[in-house]
Amino acid sequence: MSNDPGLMLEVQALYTAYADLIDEGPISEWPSLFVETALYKIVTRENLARGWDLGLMLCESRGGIEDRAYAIEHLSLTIPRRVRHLISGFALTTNADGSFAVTANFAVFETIEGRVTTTFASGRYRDIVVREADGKLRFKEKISVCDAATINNSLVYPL
Amino acid sequence: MSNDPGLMLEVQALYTAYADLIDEGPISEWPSLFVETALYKIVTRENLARGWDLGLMLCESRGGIEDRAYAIEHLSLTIPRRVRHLISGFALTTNADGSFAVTANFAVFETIEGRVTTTFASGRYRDIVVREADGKLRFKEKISVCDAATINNSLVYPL
Amino acid sequence: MSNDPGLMLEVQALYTAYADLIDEGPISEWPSLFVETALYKIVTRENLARGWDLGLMLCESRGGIEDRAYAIEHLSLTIPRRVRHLISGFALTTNADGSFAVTANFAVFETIEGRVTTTFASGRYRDIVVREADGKLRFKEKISVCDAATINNSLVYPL
Amino acid sequence: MTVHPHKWENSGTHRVPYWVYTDPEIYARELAAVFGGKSWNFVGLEAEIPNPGDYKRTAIGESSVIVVRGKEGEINVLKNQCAHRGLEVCRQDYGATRAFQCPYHQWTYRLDGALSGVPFAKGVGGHGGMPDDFDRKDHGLTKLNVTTRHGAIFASYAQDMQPLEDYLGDKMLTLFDRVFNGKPLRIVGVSRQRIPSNWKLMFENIKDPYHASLLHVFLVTFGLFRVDNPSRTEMDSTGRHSALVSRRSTNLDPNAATQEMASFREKLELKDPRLLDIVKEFSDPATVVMQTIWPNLIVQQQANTLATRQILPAGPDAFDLNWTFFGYEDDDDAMRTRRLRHANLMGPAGFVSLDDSEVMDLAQRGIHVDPEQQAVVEMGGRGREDHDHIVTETAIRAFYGYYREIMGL
Amino acid sequence: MTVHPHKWENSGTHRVPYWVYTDPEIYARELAAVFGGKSWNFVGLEAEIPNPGDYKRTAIGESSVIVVRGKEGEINVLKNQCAHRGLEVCRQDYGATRAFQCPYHQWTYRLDGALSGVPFAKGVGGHGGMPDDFDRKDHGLTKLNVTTRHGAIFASYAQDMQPLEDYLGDKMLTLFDRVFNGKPLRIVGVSRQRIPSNWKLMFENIKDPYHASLLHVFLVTFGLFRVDNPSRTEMDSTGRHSALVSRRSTNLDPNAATQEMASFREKLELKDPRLLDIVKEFSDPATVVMQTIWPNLIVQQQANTLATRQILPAGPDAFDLNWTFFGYEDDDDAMRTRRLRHANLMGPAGFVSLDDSEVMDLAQRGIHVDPEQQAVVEMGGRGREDHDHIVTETAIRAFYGYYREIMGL
Amino acid sequence: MTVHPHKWENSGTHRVPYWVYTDPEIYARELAAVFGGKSWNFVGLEAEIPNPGDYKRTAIGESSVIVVRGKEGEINVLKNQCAHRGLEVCRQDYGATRAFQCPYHQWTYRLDGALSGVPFAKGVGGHGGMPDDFDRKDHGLTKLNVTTRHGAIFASYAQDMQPLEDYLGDKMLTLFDRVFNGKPLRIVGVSRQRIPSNWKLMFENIKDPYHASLLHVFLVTFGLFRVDNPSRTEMDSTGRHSALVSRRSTNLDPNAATQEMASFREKLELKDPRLLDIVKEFSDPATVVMQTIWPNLIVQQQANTLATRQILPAGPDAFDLNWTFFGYEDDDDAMRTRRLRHANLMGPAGFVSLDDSEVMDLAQRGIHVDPEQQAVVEMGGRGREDHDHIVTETAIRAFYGYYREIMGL
Ligand code: FES
Ligand code: FES
Ligand code: FES
Ligand SMILES: [Fe+3]
Ligand SMILES: [Fe+3]
Ligand SMILES: [Fe+3]
Repeated sequence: MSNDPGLMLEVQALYTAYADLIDEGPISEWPSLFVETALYKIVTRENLARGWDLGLMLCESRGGIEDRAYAIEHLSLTIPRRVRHLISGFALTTNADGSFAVTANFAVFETIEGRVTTTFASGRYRDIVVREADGKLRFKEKISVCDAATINNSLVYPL
Repeated sequence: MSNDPGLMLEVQALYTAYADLIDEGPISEWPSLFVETALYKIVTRENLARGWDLGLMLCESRGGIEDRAYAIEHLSLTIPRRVRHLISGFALTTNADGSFAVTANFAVFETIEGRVTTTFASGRYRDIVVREADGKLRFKEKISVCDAATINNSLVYPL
Repeated sequence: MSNDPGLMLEVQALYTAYADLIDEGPISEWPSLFVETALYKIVTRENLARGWDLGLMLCESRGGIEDRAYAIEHLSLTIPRRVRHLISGFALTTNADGSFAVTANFAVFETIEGRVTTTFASGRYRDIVVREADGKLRFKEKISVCDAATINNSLVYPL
Repeated sequence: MTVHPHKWENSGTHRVPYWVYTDPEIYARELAAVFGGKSWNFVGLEAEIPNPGDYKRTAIGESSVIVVRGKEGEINVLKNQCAHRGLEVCRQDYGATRAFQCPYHQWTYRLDGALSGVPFAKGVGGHGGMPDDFDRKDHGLTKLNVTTRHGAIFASYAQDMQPLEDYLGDKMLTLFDRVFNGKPLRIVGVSRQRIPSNWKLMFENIKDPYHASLLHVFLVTFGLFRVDNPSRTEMDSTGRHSALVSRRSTNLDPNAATQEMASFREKLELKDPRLLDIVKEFSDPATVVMQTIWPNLIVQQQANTLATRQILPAGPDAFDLNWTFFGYEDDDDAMRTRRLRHANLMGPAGFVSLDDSEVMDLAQRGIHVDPEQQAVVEMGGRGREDHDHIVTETAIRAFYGYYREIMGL
Repeated sequence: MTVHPHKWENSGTHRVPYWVYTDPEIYARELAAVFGGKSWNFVGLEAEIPNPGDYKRTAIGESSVIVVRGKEGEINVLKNQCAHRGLEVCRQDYGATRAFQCPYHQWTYRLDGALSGVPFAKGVGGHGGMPDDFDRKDHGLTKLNVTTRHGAIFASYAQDMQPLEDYLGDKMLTLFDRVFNGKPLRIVGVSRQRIPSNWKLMFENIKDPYHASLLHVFLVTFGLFRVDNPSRTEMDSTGRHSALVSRRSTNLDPNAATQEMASFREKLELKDPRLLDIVKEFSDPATVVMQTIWPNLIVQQQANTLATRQILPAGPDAFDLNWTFFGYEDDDDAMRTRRLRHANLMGPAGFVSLDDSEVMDLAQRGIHVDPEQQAVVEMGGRGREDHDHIVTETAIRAFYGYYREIMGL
Repeated sequence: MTVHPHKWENSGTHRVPYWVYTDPEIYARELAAVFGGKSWNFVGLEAEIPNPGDYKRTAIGESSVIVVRGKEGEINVLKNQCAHRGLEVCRQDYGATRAFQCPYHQWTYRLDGALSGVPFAKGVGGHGGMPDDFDRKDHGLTKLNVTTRHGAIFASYAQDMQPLEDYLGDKMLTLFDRVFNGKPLRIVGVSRQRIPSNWKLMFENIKDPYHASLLHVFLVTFGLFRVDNPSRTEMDSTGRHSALVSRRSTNLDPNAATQEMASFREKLELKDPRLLDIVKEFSDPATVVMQTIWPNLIVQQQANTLATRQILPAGPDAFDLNWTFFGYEDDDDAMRTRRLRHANLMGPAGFVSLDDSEVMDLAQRGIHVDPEQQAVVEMGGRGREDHDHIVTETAIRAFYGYYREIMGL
């Protein structure tokens, strides 16, 4: 467990950027938080527990993440909505290769236009964060584990 | 983006005091977290997006904030309730004038006496924090942006 | 109010471990976060306000906490579920005896197998944390104050 | 749970059975007879949709409708239900568009609801398509009957409606024109509340002026409203509409009416008095006018805050209250700022209206304690005539007179 | 969704049709016939409201009521519905007051429900006011029929109730007086659960003592309860009330009954044994007495934890269970601490009762799988007589005997 | 709220009254007549429960059932309702067990539902126990009628069902066997959605192939599906089942059909093209086959993603959609990876199906705007015959033909 406040602050800033680019936008900049070869995946705890690989979203590169971001903004038919991320309980350990294994809990609230705010999902991040040449921290791997097996209708935005 | 852990801790302490004085009370001390000329405003994302200035609450000075706090405690007829703030995702930048622009996400839960706890609101803080002569950080401007356009009945306490 | 980032980070790590051992398990290791003579208690705000000592859970030693953890895992008949803790708003003060008085807000979400995620409880921690001989921080006293008087059916896991 | 349908026993309206607020059958009939019947439903202000193509989504009763300004600047109100297979064609609360296109199969409707486009109507490569006798003219969005006055928009499912002016009647029209005086309006903002009570309790709250002097400590303490202010309570000839008109008095004996008021605080002063720096803006002496217009509108003028409150029922136990705060185009900056400040009195966090939303919550819960009991509505007697004071519930009695007629109760 | 009303086919009660737990019509009739009928509903303990003016808010069936100690120390139970326009006049779960004042128009009620104040009753400056023939005496808060015994409070909508003692009958009265023995009570605390099952399943859970030896691994493992403990199952003459009485045995063959128990762990020991340091506090040999009193009370004595459990139905699919843990004024510190420790067995997180709330959740869901099926309630035969053991469901059969009578099923 | 029961006026099915999607009475009849009637309900894939004792929990209509592989490898479908007092004996979504033991009194059932254990059946120490004539044979878990084909499992409440092959009919059987070709299946994963619309709208969505070319910008943009692709729409003889079969064309004039499509983007290219690297895996030229099987199954083959979609109604206004993505045991690593990638098209976040779940939400809301209106289902005429193209709603008309028969509407 790291107890370097500066590093933890920097890591938390990455997660804040992650949430803000989804919650406040622009979603088009959200992919910039991932490394070129990043893996992004949303899984349900059920599939994880049953040993099934299916992801609700699966992106195997930043390009794939950009495709998803583009589709959300330009291709999908969606009822306008806004999501809001609350994230707490960061734990950080340093891997042999110098990358950081980071976990945290999340709760996501959804507000669909004309409706009230609801609890959309809770779950856990199991991520790998690396520092790239430009000195910036980015996600090498981000796995969002959703506690519920059932999604309330559509999963429009990343968790 | 600041990466001064001490400063961030100090700022977060201000938000903790803000939440605690609303959630645990005494609400009468809540105004002390604002500067004399502070602006406090609760707006819905809808009004913001439509370019309408209306606030659900609007206080243009600490005095106005004290009037609100007094009314909540002594003048309004309310069904007894308690709110609970969860706040995460702090981002801090320093403005030219040395003040700090701070954003964060919030979720507020409401528990009305005799009823169960519900998700009351989610949203975003868009604030300006300054350090005053006494060395304390205070809100110069606090804008709580509520994600939902519809409030679940009464908005008794500040968000 | 402490403004030692290193200490605050260490304290928050204790709370993260607390939440993770409940949310992700193994619950059998959860008692290791408490000192031998620890007091663990879940109370409702109602009982607190009415001056009644009743706890929804009451453990007067680490042994008692281990009994509770064992019962949850091996003795109780429960419908499988997962809880998820979000914790924010840490405030830390140092007591005369060198122990730390820590408060924070929590929200707990529940996901019962085959059902959707719901807001289970919100409330407040009123704790005493101490550093033991092995240099580790542990709970000497942990009081979880639940905002609602009514529990949504069963309180299986600690708050 | 009603084993046999409810019957309103007594002949008068000074007793109101509580099941009119709880019975699902009664509520279903209200949707048809009150909101779906011969009534002018308020749907918004022209200033919300100033330009051709501007639209807003709202509802009449529980039915979603689109209010849109047409190419020629006229206003159309359309049922938000695709003529093909029923989708809400409009999925936003507001916006601007050239046409409404249903996302499912892209049937496209003009701003007047006429069906202008049906993809593949003639098939593709000789395959499929709509039947030859399919006529787009028969498949537009249902258009409601619309009328406007001085910037306020009303719609009705009934085509044979009397003119709004006759619908309001002289007395109510005069008061309506007091605020809607023809000057261009300016939107200050909207707020929306989901209130857990029956929609009729919102009307009763306004039609019962005397509660204000007892419930609203804030109002009374700062002399914005007192039962001993010179005032009157008026209805139209049918009793469905009503108005409270009151004048703020300069120096009243603080002990007169307020002595009956539990929580009166004489000494109170605002730390930021700008909240109540009020200027006279209407020619008449009235300082407060609260008008209720059947079946879903409240027009509020209190201090310098002007607002419409639209009532949208949501089952017997809840309704949405949509507030639209407004001013006039020619408001100067001081007045614009003033209206924003005075808005603190109203809405879900209003120093005044907060008391009302809480009270309505308590009312619906209390009514459920025993729906076979009845309200005692006898302040100011048992009649339904106008009064030159506000120590009366006459407007509520008048309201239920018309209600019983419409509902056949 | 029931197209035609349900009918209970067989004549006995050893088969219970599942629609009694799901049908909204049945539930509506229960509110009237069971809770609103000739029954003494438990509403609390005197110790909760020791002084004049002390009150608590609770409910009978789904109807909110106020339980308040009057000026002379007497106890009043009042419908929580303002006589004016229906508000819940009491909006707090508990408190102390001199009078109940409705916030809306400040009608004020004395602690006995009598209407003592009506603002502006005579009008203001000659304007308005209530009709001359308006008599405050006719407009108080509805007062229920109340009785108490040794600190327990019961109320009824029926005025012509038999005395509580006769209502309980000798056998039940004796057991009731065992815990409510006249010694002043001391409140330890309350806990409240919203349980997602029909209210009758809570009674069945207690009236079925044998489940304890199978479901409650904790109980059995620590010998707090075993099916082979000397025990008996008793009812009053009507079958509506019942009691399980059991005695903890010193050394029983662990293989006797427990062998049938899937998850028995002989070796288990508590790391903190104080949880179960039990002292004998009643003169008789019984160590566990669980009594159910029609229509909404369970009296629990298990180890040194004493509690009332009040049942508040909330629709066919849910009920609130309000636990009030108590002791005696003369408990010494050791006993006070002990009661707090033993409370770990009960409530929403109880080492024992947690199993029950989970099981009731599963029961209601399972029942919905096919409401046209029926429960098989034949353990210990098909009769409804007392048994000198607990390997029986006789108390459930007796309960439904009385239930069918009351419900006309 | 329906005062008198609804009646389907016109004789055809080219107009569908909206109350079939909203009326609770209609819904209740559907549970009995459609899901509880003479239908083969899909309940899962054998590959989900490969070994004896493996089980999953699912539902037919709203009724929870257990699908479990028995000792001999056979498959049993059991009502999830304890024969004693009704608990859900299975409280997990999946698992493996030797027997099902109800937690309440530990009645134990074999994997075929037979009741194998009843604790204390003979009493304890001569006390209590079940009546002598109690026969465990009469108290098992209700066993449903089960059939399987090539790894797919179906169950029915009706015992006198025709064989699945006849139930499907030749045309549908051939297409069913195309994907379920007898090769061992491999589960890729499951996803579950709670969709806020009536269950029938899910079938309409699939039975209406032409929406895809208009709604799904993603599909069309990348040429995965176009209305001008060679395709056909087929039904079985009853009209209850249907299939869309389409072939992806190499070079089509982009302006042909797409010109009618509002949001077509010709130039678009994926940054990570692996998402759509598709390989041909079936012998026939078809690239998309979407089959709907009465009353609750959709079989999807799109690109290299194969899935069953099970429909579980949850009241008139909602249903759960359970997706099971699968492949074949003999898939090589490349294909396994490919199926995971293509799964991005489907499920709650699917590049394609996301549009559909949003549209269904809008449909249910729009339908509620006026349930007395009706859908116009006339694309491709008013008949119910097969079409050698997909510019048609014929499969919807055919569906409602059978639906009216079954429902007696
Ligand atoms: S439903 Fe609107 S176009 Fe088909
Ligand atoms: S409603 Fe209680 S005083 Fe008017
Ligand atoms: S209810 Fe299943 S064993 Fe008793
Ligand atoms: Fe008011
Ligand atoms: Fe039990
Ligand atoms: Fe589609």
